[in-house]
Amino acid sequence: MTLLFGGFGGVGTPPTLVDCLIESGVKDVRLIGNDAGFPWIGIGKFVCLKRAVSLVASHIGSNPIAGQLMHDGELKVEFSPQGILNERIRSGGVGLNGFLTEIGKGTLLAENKPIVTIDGKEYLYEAPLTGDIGIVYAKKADPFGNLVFDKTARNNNPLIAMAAKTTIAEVEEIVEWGALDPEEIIVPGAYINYVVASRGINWKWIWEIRGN
Amino acid sequence: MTLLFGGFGGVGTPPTLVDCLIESGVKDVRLIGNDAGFPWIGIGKFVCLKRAVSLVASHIGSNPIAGQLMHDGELKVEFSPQGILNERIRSGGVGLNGFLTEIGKGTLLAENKPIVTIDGKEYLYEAPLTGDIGIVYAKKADPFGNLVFDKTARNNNPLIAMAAKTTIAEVEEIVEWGALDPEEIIVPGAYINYVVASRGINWKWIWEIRGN
Amino acid sequence: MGDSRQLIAQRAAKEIVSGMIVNLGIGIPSLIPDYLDPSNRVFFHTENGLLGFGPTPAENPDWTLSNAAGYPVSIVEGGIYFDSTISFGMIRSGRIDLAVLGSLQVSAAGDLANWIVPGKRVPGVGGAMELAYGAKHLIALMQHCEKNGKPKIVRKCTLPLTATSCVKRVITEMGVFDIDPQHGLTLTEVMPGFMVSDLRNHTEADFILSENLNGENHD
Amino acid sequence: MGDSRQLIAQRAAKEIVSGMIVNLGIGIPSLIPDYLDPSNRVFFHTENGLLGFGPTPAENPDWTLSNAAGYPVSIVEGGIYFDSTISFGMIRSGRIDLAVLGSLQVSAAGDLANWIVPGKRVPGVGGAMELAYGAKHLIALMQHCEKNGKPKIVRKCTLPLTATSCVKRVITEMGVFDIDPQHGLTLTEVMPGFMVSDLRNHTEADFILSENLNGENHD
Repeated sequence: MTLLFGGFGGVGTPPTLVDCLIESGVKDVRLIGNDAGFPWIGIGKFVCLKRAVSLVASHIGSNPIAGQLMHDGELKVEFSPQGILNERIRSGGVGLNGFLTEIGKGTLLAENKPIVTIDGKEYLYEAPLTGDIGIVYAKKADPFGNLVFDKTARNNNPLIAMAAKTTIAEVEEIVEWGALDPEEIIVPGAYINYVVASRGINWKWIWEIRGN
Repeated sequence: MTLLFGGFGGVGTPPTLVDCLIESGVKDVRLIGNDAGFPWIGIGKFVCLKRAVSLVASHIGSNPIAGQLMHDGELKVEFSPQGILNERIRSGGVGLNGFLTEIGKGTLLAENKPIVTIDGKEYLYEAPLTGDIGIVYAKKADPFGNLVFDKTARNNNPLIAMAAKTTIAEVEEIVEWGALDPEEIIVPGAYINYVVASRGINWKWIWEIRGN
Repeated sequence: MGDSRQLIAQRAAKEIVSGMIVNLGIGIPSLIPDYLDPSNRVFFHTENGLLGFGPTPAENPDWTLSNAAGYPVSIVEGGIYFDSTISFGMIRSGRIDLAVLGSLQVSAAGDLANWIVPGKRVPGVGGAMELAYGAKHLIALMQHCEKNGKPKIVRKCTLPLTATSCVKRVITEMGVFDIDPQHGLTLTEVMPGFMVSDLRNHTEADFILSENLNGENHD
Repeated sequence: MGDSRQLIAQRAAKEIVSGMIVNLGIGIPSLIPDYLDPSNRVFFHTENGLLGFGPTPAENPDWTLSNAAGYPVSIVEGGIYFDSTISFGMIRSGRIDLAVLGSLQVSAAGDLANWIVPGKRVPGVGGAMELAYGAKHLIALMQHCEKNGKPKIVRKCTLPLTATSCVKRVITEMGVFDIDPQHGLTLTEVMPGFMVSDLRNHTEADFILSENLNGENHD
């Protein structure tokens, strides 16, 4: 199973759905998301259980255990520049077949990537990313699954929501038909298959532990 | 000069800026936008003056004069499927170098387009579009140029706003710093160079003439 | 014939059930909403950037709330505005349950031609190619023949294609056909007043008869 | 040396003027805001999806309002939230006036290495490659030498690159260098307490002296 997860350093990663994932016993999961969270935050909790076989991410700096698993060959990590990763997920989500970019040319991350020449100039080809299941976190959903987000907890959630075959949204509040302003909805319900109520954040943030 | 214009059938095309364009006397303009408007609506007013040399659009069906100019060789028209056109503008606006798609394969619109083969499968390459000047229409702007839109008058304006070197937003209302909800802003002011107050729609819509 | 257009729209309306996300093309498909049960919760999608539009308001139409043809509409509860990239992302990635498009020709293999008549009409393709590519289910509506009597359901399209192998069902004033890769073109319904022989006479492509076809229409 | 980091940040703060859109990387660049005049209207961009963030609130920090490092911030008037594709679209398309990044090595040609030390730290690249590619102006901050004294301004980077020919200015606790394709590496300022000879001794790459360089620092 390929699982796309929303969130940036755990902010915007759905805590209740991560716990469901852990409780489900699922393993051999191919993960796609911005990062590996922290060992006790976000997707990090799942990664540390060694139940992911691979991760496509922009960095794993905040989760040293993920780094150790990668080093030990227990977790295959593919690094993608952060914005390129977001665009690859978006490309899958909007039904396109990848894109060309100069970002990463001449670096380690260009290795194994197809080179496409257009008008005599070379670009890297970046493949679209999609998944079987997408888990996202939002502030509110209506019964159609329309989503609004909360400040920077939006981050990559709108892209993740579009790119999975089946998307589950964990929300702080489920509201009635017509309760959301149609102008401020970020993700149309057409992309959302299930909505679940959040049980709330059940971890301490790094700044709660270390101070600001 | 390449000019990108927002709007869909004239809805969301900035009326005051189109008049400025006409009054400016500029000619030999390369236009990029969804369509050719109607002869008396939106960009159509400018197109009918024969001051555009080319147009990239998804259709010109609502402007028979544009069709005649194309037929007479006075306006070079490149048709792009509507969503592909939007993505080409977006690709330019977000600093990517075009994308691959299957849309249009095996059709007239695939002619002259580069074919890129990835994993044995052929895709059309769609080039990014950018422009010197972009003109968009929005409901409100604050002094930074943050924009909010009005219902379906949003359409392709957010993409156009990102894809031009210099973008001018025509708005119904200019509001104070802090007057816009940061959650509902659609286009960040970072993309907007100038804001002008609209003098309002100065044409009759087709449904006002023909009835609904 | 205005009447046959209404008949086609009325029949096509039966394809739409509550909960669906539907895109209706210009021409005959735009007549469909008149034949729908208003109690159904159907989300109509329009390319310019709205999912969940309702009828034209009786009073005070608003130019900033319009469909892809530029005519005023309303928005239903749960409807959403978005920009054109989201609108087409939704189409290409298969979030449109049903697209109903007007058509110029449909081939037995489901190829669709509906955007250009060379030398005559060159309006441009609009969103048709993407709807043909991305909609989960695509129904083509058209009058069975051209004004000069020439069949429009053909072995191979002579007009430039919109997309290949995309049409799943064709509805005309004479009948309903399904198209699938295994069985090809299959006549599934004969419209009132017509016989299978009429369809044979006015359809260029070969077709088989559905087992479920009402016997009374056989000759 | 905490002190030299603060000195670098203090000097770098002078690069930021009112009206700029600025992205500050992690490490030394994150210390810069302490040295800015708060009356300046600077829009700070953070990759996770916010343009216009302000200081950490003194009370009631909000986990849904944070910077790319996950720490709480505030939002200024005119600030905007957006998704990560808009965030990086802004970067790649040149809407960031200035990016200030921490660095491991910078070459005389402006090549930047700041994301990986093979065999040691493999945190991943984050947004550095795109900032290096897209920002209108890129300043690299670093302590002049490694702990073992090895120079970090080098002829050719030995660490894996983030991007080539992207750094326009380098600020260390010893001096400020400009890099441009025509003149290469140019020393433009010597920091208090150092002489040009100190910089010659601790810089691997060759450099020329700016005409505007303050004479008193010459040996």
